[in-house]
Amino acid sequence: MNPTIQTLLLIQGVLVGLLTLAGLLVWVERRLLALWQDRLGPNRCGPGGILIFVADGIKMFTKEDWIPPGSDKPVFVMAPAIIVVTALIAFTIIPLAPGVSILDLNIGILFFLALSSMGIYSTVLGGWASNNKYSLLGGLRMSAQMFSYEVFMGLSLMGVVILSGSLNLHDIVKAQSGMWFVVPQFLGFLIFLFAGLAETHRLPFDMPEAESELIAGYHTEYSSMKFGMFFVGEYVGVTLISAIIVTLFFGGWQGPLLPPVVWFFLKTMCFILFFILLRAAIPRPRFDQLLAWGWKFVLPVALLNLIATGAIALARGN
Amino acid sequence: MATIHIDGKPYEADPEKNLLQTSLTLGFDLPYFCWHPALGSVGACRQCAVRQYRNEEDTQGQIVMACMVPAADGTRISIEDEEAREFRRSVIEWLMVNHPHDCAVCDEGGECHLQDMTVMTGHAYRRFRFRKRTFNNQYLGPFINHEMNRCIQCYRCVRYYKDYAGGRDLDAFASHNHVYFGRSEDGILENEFSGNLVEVCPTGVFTDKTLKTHYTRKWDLQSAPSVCAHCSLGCNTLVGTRYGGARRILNRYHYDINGYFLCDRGRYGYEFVNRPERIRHPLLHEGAHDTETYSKPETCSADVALKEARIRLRRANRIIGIGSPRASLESNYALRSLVGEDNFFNGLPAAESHLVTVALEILRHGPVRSASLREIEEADAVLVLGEDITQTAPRMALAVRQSVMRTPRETARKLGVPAWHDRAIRDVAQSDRGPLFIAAIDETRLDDVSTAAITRAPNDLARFGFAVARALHPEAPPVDGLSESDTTLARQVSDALANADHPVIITGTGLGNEALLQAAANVAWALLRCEKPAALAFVVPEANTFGAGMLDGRPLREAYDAVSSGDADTAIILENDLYQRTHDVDVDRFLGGLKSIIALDSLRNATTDRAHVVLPAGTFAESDGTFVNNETRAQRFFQALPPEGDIAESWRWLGRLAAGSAPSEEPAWKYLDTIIDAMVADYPELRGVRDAAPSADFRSNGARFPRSPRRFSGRTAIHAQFDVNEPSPPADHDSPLSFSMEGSTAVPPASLVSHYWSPGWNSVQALNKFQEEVGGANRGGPPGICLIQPEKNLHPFFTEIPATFRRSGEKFVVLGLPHIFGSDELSRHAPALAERIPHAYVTISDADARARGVSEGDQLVLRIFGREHKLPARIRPKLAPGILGIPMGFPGHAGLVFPVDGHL
Amino acid sequence: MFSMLKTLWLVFKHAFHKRVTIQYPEEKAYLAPRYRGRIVLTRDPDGGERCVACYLCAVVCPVDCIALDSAEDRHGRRYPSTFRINFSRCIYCGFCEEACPTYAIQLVPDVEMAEYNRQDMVYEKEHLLINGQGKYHGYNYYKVAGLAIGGKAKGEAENETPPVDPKSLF
Amino acid sequence: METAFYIVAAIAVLTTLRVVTHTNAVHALIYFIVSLLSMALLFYLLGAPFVAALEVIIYAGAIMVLFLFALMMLNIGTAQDEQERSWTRPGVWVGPGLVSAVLLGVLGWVISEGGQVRGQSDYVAPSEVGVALFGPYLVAVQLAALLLLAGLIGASHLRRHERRTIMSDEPAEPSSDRSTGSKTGKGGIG
Repeated sequence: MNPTIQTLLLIQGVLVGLLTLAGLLVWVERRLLALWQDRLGPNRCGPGGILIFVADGIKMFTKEDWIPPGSDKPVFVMAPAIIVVTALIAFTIIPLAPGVSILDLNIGILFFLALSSMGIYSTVLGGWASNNKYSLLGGLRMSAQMFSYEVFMGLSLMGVVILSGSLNLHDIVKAQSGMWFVVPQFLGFLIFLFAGLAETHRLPFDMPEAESELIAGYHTEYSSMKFGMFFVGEYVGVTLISAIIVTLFFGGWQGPLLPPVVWFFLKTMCFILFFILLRAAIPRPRFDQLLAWGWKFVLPVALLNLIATGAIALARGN
Repeated sequence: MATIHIDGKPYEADPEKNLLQTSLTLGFDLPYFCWHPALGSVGACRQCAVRQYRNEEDTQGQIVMACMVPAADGTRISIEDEEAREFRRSVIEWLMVNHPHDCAVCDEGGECHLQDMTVMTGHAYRRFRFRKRTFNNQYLGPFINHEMNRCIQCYRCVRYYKDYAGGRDLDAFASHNHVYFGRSEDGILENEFSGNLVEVCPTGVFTDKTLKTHYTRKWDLQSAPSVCAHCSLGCNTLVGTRYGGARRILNRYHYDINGYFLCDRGRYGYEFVNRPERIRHPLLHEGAHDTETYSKPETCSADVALKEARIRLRRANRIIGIGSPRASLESNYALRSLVGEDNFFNGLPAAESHLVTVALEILRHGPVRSASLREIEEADAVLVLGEDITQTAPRMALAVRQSVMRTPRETARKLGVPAWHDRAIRDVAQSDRGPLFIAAIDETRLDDVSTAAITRAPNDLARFGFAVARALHPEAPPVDGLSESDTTLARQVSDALANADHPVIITGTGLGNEALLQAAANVAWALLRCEKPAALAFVVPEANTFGAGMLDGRPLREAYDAVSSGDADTAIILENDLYQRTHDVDVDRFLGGLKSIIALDSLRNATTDRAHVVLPAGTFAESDGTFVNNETRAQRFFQALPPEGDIAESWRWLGRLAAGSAPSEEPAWKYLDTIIDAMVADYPELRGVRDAAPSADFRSNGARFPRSPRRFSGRTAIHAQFDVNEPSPPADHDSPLSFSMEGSTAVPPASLVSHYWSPGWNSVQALNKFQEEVGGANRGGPPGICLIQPEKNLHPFFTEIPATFRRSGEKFVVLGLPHIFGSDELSRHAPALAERIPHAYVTISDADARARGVSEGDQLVLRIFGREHKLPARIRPKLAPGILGIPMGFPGHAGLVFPVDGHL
Repeated sequence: MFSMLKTLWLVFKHAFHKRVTIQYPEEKAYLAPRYRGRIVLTRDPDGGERCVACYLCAVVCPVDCIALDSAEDRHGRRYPSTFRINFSRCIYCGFCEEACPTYAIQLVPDVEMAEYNRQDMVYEKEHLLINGQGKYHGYNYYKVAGLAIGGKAKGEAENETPPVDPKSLF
Repeated sequence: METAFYIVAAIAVLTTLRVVTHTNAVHALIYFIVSLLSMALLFYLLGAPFVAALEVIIYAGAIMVLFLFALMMLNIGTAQDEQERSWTRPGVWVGPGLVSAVLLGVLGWVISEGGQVRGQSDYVAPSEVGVALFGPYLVAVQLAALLLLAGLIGASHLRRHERRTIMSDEPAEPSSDRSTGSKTGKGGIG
């Protein structure tokens, strides 16, 4: 097959797969939350309520698309697009199976970091453009939160880079054939987990939207599909972070018996479920606690981890 | 000023007042029933008990009734004293023993003084488990509902009705716990002021019967301050509305005018607002006068009506505007500026217009003040010249009735009886009454308290007035040929007036006699020349007669002439039924001569039936505007109802009419304040109108004053049958009031008070909190501004004394007899009031009746202008021979301008 | 940190607990007899309307969702000529029931009042009035109130003496 | 690749122009981000993917977010817009325009003299960048770090100073100028 067509098909597959997954995650999350709260959750629409995401989609497409007067219109419209676009683009570098990824980039990790830092603009600008004080506060929180956690998100990954000696994700996965990096880089994994949560502003780190304080934060004024894009962007983001964790720390597609893609999918799903469990169980910290925790605890630990890893690597003499 | 100590704290007090009044003024919540600021104290209910101490050392003290103890310097009392409280609580428990469990179906519920006092004293549970005493109720006429079970024997009703209002048919019967307040048998309460029993009774024995037919609790009545539209006195009222209709009228305290009381016409005449004959939509009347049988008018939208009216105005050769004494000052002014000065007519027949001008000129150029009702109440000598004020200005009659107590009160004061001690004063006074002289064509309802009452023909009444003036001052013109007895009486009157400190002369336009006004002016001027601060009170027929007069319109006659000369072909008729003003032949000729008639009115009448375009005008309840009362006091009335559908104030319609055809074109005046500004700019004399009430941008703490009481209910359901989404309340750009329950909770300026309520005081007695001192002036001063202030320089006496009345042959002079119920054009439509309208009749003197063999009740045929009126005869012994009287404004002879000549 | 892990574990364990959800339209929850649901207007034991249009329910309603207008029949008995409750505003607080001096207005355990059209939530008197006494049996307001109405003259209510003749002295 | 380069370069120039000319600070910043992104693309096209990624992460990501953060904290209203507009009147452009024209001339001269853009990229590995920074350019890097540190301390100092002045300027008592409420006299229902 023509490699171009092959790539296009892959793109198509990833795109459709991801968006379907994001939709399904809506249902999965609700059912799981209900499960952990002794409820039933959505169970009316389709078998086991699975078609709820179709209903949600229809609802979102048909709702009134409201742009508040006084908002910064172009920025307001642009903001939700950014989060979906960046999250989707970041997926191009995820190795789904040996040699199978849309882009085989030699600076894969950096590419991911760059795009995740771009994704922040969505919430920050959305919050600003709404011309609403709660939204603005949400946007401000997002920028502060992101700025804090992105620093050690990068640092936490450097341990993996040192161990694998490459920024290429395929190489990193291959480097884990002996042992998953989660073992030597357990600290790095934990830090990345925190940072990933903060970056995707998932609970318990969802301060930018904190319903109890900011109504809905940056997306207070959003409705219809613009809100839907924030919604989809969040689930794609969760999937992305899970996929990256699997790739960097849990051996990516590697696994016995089953085909690599299945292994990759199963591992990713595990982390997605873990994220949902976190949401069900952990309360939201205060915003200043979050920042203090980041700067005063996680950053030093990340630096220590980096230094230790570098020292060990040097001591082993590359 | 005295210092009194209440619960150990010193307070400034007026020693002329009693302790109860003082405590209430100071803001203490002291319960009371039998005391009323206008009725004084009798100490009957034992409710206002406090402990009084002799001096600082006295710890024992004694329980006294606060209403019976003066607030003398150094008085020490305790309101909070445990025993006094227990006393008050047990008194109310006894009062409640026989009080039925029917608050839920009692019209007083929610505004009941008894409820308030029960809560205030803390009597929360009834321990009485025995059988309750009951009474049968009486039918008391269409105004008052009687429910005797609820009575707590405070005696306020009989004290008001008999002692204050001079009624004879309500009394206390039986004894001990059977005391019964009512008539000796079922029947209509005769007194013209019976309606005040509703407010005087502290509980639900006497309730408003018209309210009962469309009952609404006080907390649900959206109210606005208004001015009574039914006579020239301008009594202040509160109009309560609900569900788009007026539901009742309550007295709005005005220190200088109505005080605590209204007449029954003012209180019950409001129901015309809700009548089916109301014009609620514009009407188009094609070919109204092409065919003799009038086509049925068709309702149309406001735009269509305005378009049609504008087309007609554009086609017109000359447009004349006919104003009205019952329309507001603003509406008359709007019409005047729409048609121009030369084309504006004040809507009054020539004779009346002339009388109004004469009265205004006397006030403008004479040095004599116009007396307020408060001044009349406090006058110590009153001369009523020619006017039957009980019928034309009823509330003034009540004031005159109080004035006769002024001299006995003075006697009592010299004996050391304080002014509030009602029982003692009446004991001192016995049948002693101050000087009150009534000169009228027939007996009047005030004769029972008068010193002397004479009945003469109108000219002779004027002559009598001139004679009094002459007796007072030698410069006044002499009256020749007066009878001996009249000369003696004139001397007696002049002595009484000259000896008084505050003499008041009352006259009016009711008899259509210019000389009467001049005679009254002469008496007043003569008194002023004797250094007496005499005041003059004119009574004019309608709410805004003086206002219409002050806009210098010309009389109706000239409008008729303008049409008959072929000059004018289009007329705008403002709230004026010409068939009530002038003879129908004239009106027919006038209306027939017009190409286009545009009428604005609130009720359908003979004139609107002939108009090509009828625009629905708001009544007093739906309008903002200003009336000028009989003392030239400009007072503002406000919308109590947001106008429904197309109804709007006349001045608003006229503004739209003036705006031209383009829909974008703004009316000349959009808001009340803009038209008032325009009017004041045109008429410097009306300057005071602007200050009669605060302008629309007035705010208290940044908020408007709410029209609805704070506990207004049903907001989210009241319109829900039309649309479940609640409409926003109507905006009001014309006044500082809002159609809502939200707004300032401060006490508003008196002209903006829309309901009386204060925490713990749900009844009308909450009024105490709206006065500078209880029973005193309104907080922030009484509303309204007197437009005409007297000049200092003395005016020369009028010298034209009319000839004495001589009957010429078989001709009779027919006079109009005003009726409190029936003569007023609007209130006649109120169903309750209509029940009280007598059948038309003709009065004839004893001598004439005997000469013609007429006996009481015989059908007489009276020919006036060649038309025959068949009326039953009433023989009046005191009426002058040669004079007949027929009731004014009654159907069948509505348009007659009195006096007229008639033949039997 | 440990507590968070414990929390995670505890929450996870809930996945195996019994569900508390009741599948509503198929299964119905138990509602106590005094549950505050739909509002009805009841009748007295004689079949007459209990409501005397005293407006107390309207004034006590915190959301102002009750509007009524009173009228009187030929015999002086007062009743509401219209009685409207906007159930789309009602918060089922039961204040109206507490305020009612005649036990006329009562809340019954009926909660199935959802409508597709909000306008259908506006109930008029004919929708509210039932042919029964509701929760309070045997009570008849006019039997204890002093007012004379058709069928009951003065002095015929409970605990009342016959009317006094005011023309006698004792 | 040539076409891509020129397109990206054009975007970079245009967006940078908009950064300077735009009166809305946030919009200008967004243009700045786009400009930085196109710079990163230029780096990539020129064979320095590592630098490109760093450009995006550090400049477009972190620093610009900080800028945005600061801007959003400022209450920029229409008054500032007006001020901005007055600053960007045509007359203001003369000086910068002249300087830019000179620069353009120099650029043209350099290109015509044989200076050339490298069309085809050579891959520059991350390690090479690291080695370059910590080798020949060590002093420059340290100096830059010092400069940044100085800036950091300076900002911190200014902030402290500001806070102290704010505290000392605070009035001792709340303003006694209350709005004139309605007079609630004795026993009134204020």
